[in-house]
Amino acid sequence: MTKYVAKRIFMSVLTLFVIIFVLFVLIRIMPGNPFPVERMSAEMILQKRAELGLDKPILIQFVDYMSMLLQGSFGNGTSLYNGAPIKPILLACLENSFKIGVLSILFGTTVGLLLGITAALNRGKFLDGLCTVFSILGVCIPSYVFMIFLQYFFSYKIPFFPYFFDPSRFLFSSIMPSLSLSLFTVATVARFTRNEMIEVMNSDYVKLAEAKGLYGFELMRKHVLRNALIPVVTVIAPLVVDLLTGAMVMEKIYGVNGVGKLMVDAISGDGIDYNYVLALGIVFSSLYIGIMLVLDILYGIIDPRIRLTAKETA
Amino acid sequence: MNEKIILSVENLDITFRTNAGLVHAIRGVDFELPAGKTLALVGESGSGKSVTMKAVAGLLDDNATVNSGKIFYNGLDLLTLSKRDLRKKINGQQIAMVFQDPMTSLDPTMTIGAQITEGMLLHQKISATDAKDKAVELLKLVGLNEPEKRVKNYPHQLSGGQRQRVVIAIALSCEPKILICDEPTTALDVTIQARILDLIQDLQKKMGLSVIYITHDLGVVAKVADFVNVMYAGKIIEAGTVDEIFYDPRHPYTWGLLLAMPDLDTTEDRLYSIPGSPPNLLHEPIGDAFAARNRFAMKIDEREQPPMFKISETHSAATWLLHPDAPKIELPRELRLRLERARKAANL
Amino acid sequence: MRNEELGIRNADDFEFIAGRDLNVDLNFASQGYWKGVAVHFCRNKLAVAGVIIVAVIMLFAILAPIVSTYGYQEIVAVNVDGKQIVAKSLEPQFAGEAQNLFADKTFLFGTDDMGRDLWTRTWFGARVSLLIAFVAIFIDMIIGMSYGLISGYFGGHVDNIMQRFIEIAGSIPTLVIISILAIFMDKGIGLVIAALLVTEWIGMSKISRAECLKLKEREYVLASRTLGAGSFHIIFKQILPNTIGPIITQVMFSIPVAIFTEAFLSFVGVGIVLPQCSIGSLIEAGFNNITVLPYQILPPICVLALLMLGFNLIGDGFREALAPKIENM
Amino acid sequence: MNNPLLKVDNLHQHFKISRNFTVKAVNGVSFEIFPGETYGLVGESGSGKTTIGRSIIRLYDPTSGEIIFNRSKISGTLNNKTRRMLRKNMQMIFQDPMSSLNPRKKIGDIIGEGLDIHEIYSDVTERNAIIAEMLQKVGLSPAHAERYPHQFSGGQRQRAGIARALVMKPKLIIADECISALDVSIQAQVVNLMKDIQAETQCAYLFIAHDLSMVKYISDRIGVLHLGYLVETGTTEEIFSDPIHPYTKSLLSAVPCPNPRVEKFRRPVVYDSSNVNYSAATVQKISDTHFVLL
Repeated sequence: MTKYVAKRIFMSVLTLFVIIFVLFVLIRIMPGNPFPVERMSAEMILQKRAELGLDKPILIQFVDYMSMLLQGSFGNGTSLYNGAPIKPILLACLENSFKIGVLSILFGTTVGLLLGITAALNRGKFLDGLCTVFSILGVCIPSYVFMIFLQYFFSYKIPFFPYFFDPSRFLFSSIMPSLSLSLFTVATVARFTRNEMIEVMNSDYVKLAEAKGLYGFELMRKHVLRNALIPVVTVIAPLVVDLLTGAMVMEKIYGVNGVGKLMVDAISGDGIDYNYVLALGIVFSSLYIGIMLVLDILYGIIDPRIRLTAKETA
Repeated sequence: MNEKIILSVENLDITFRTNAGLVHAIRGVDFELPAGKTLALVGESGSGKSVTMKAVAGLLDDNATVNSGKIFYNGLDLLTLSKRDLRKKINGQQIAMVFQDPMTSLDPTMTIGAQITEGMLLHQKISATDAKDKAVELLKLVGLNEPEKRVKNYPHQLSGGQRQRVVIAIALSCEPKILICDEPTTALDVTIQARILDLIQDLQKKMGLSVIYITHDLGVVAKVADFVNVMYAGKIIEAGTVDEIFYDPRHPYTWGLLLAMPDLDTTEDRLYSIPGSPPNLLHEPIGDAFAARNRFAMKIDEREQPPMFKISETHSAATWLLHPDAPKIELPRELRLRLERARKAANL
Repeated sequence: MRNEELGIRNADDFEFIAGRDLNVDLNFASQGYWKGVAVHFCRNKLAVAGVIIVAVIMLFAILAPIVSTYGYQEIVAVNVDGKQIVAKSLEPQFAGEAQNLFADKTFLFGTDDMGRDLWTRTWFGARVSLLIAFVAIFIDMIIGMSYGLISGYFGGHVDNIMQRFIEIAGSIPTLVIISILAIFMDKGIGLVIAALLVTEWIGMSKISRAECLKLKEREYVLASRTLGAGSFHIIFKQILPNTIGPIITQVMFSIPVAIFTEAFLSFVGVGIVLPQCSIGSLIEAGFNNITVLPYQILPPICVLALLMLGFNLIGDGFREALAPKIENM
Repeated sequence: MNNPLLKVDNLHQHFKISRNFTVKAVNGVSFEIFPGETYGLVGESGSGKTTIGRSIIRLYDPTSGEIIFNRSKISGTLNNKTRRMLRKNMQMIFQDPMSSLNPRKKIGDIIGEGLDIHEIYSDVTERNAIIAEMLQKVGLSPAHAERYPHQFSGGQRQRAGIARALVMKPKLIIADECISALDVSIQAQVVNLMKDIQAETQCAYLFIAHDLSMVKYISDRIGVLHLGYLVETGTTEEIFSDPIHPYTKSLLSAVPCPNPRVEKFRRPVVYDSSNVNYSAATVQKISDTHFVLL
């Protein structure tokens, strides 16, 4: 098990390193000029380049950047446009996004699991049909359609919830954003759970457990749920990533100052702020790889087939 | 027969819903199992032998419908019981089952020990430590080495033969009266197969079990069975004691089955074989389902299903050849020689 | 037993059937593969509904912009003397007041805030979105399939290297990839297609590799090798036809993802640029006016939702038709 | 005796699983097959019998040892001429009738694949005629050429598999557990078909199986495999009436005999394989044809 975890951690760090390197190189070698040309003279640009170390060979720039990154700052730590430091802004945005994200993941998986289990237990009956229709709609209709409608009806027509996100009333104002963001998670988890449950319920070992005399809740608890839920862990990782994408739209609609909005601002404005793109790229990738790593290890812990490899016990 | 009948199945009829349509898998099956004896249900894949036994154990899949029939266990019709009562009173304690594939019939996330003690803790007033001791004892009984260590193992840490022993230990854990073995050895090597069969026979003697074997291997049947029922296309087509089936078979299909497996003295140039392939029960045949492959098929076979003709108190077969008006046929030469040889070897 | 008891009436009952050749086995089991899939698919009402939805929308997307009165760029406005005038596009000399018309006889979906016919623009947008999705997913399918088949078939070091690459490429969040692309490319259709190309092929290649690994150990592939077939023949003649089913399913699920990605990119402002339009850009325009002119957002959002629903239903139907084991015996 | 058709000499087949784990599936196996005879290879699962078949037909590259087939060396790197000869003259019948036919191809095209690859026919009419004749030979109807494998039962498919091998008119057919996945009543059909074909074409079989009674019935000579070693080989008569190796004895004793009065009193001989070390054993000659690894 320790070997498994160590191997996973090593692979994740390596992957992250490669990604940072690729991001860095891509951003540095790209054509065009990283500065708003119309507002700067040629000397200013040259001066600025030297100041930022952009005239050095690319590998040395990378080593410099990495050492700064390890000390906890993103390169020279400022926006190319307004010179504002990146880190505090990023941290503040990250906090908002993170809170809403965690809320919607928690809500999404819980409700999704419940729906999926209900559907599987009532297979072929009305409840199953209802859950299926709901999960199909949830998967098919993009979350931002829900967001727009929820916002229009519950914040505009019936102004119960705040129209825009307000960090000072965090819990109340994040209900709508996180709810609409979690619908896709609910639907996906529900659908996957249902199919896994049905497959497990048809398996030989559940038949054997029934032959032992187990039935109803006992059977579900001891044999079906455990085996069906282990694979569900694997769909959560990609869902978290989808959440990041969804967050971009959600933050635009609800006016949340989050990392998604930061990224949109960095790429959709007149020019592109490379320092931001790089910093955000690193943050997104680390988040993703970190979550994958945690889920991988979690998977190893709950599944004895990985926890105890044949070699260790033979 | 004056033994006590522990299990009797009457006119069982089952259909399955499949994507392709309704499959009439069991078309009226009757048999009896005397207490303490071994019954073998023989037939090829798709003949309905596993489905029949799943019906007996109350483990039919959701898409199966029992159209008619009764399954009496000690006078109690199991088909009238609710699923809850069936699990609570019958499964495990009265009727236990060993499945075909040892690789998939154990829960991968649970230790061997937990899976064995589960049934005991459910049905018997027994403490967890006592149950664990008993699990170790059971593993010893089924011949697994280092049972104390094995109870802590997970299924993936055992080999196929070891897993099948665990499955047998699970089946025996609540001291059932009837043990149903669904092809318990097909997934295993011959040498292990022989040991598992011996094991089940020894346990049967020790515990007074009644055993039903589902198999297509006549070697296995010869070794373990007291009574044999041959199934074809969802029906029992010949039933008798093991001696009657092996030394005096009457149904052409049984002939084919017997001769398809050469004994160690077979020297004939050709094996006697049944031509063609089994029918697809999606399109239920009219008349005798075996007619299309029967060298001795008569015109009536195409119109009407043969009833079970009684040959002796214990022996009967469903073929029109046994009808008093049917022409007498000469047994195929291979069969005659084979039966003579078999009788001689058995000193009959 | 007597005859009457058994109900036997025919005189020839106990004659052997003559003239049969038992050695030719004419028994057969089931229908052909694709026919079975088709039958199963058609029996699935939801899947058929999906096909109808997608077909209708595609029909409109192809025909509506051709037959409608106004072009997608044409601006309808009222000039000073209250007469309706039409301009080919935004022209500086254009004088008059743009109408914000709610649905009437000439404008089924109304007009947008510039006075352009929403009916035409919606279907034109759907056409752009569908085109982007089809082109991108088709290329993805080719790339992903070849990559997966090669990686799976040759195995060993080739597979190892190719899989490490996928692992790393797959660990970069889509958003990061898009932002890098946004640095290199101008906004517009090209960017959206590029983003889809970079991200969606990975799923395809994973599926075809998994299928290939499973299939290459099948005995018919071994049989082909013992007959002397080369790698090319085995990959394309033996393995590929058997991966088509899962790949089609994946394509059906990827198309809505592509449509969604386009809509999402255009919505956040890095996708389609005006006066071009797509579903996403129409939703964005509608969203900006939602409190004033809420009807504007309805048509594109409905088309988007219906398209995604339709393709997902088709995908589901395919998946179930190809793997009918869940409902089977 | 005439020249052997196939001579396997000291064949080793190892598979490297990871840096420090190698599976030694076959260890120094030697045997010969003469034209027109059937050599049975028996052993339990994991004994290496399937691996031997696949190494001989070069689905695997043998780790070491020499294989001579039809007077050419077919181990090591193959040149084009030898490869062509091997692919034409040695064919295989597979175990699982459900997976041995490509579900997307018509039966006719499956049988004709070898013809297509080696361009054995002059025109399409000739090709179709060969296929139709082959179908008839294996008890199917020429009309079946247009059907897909899904439309057949297990026995029919196995016959199509035999037709695919036969169409090349091979000198040696490796039958890898080709009846063990079939229903009992179908096994006899297939074995009869194989015997008929041998009588007609004089091809040799390497019959790989775990079912000793069928091996005894069909084989002229038998090799017994255990843990990748050939522990005993001899004529069928020698193996069955005079088994020397304890493993052979245990295997023979475990064969179920379809005769209840006899079978009920037989007890299998137990062979404890946990401490055996075959690598130290040497081959003992019992007779010209009978060898034991002791």
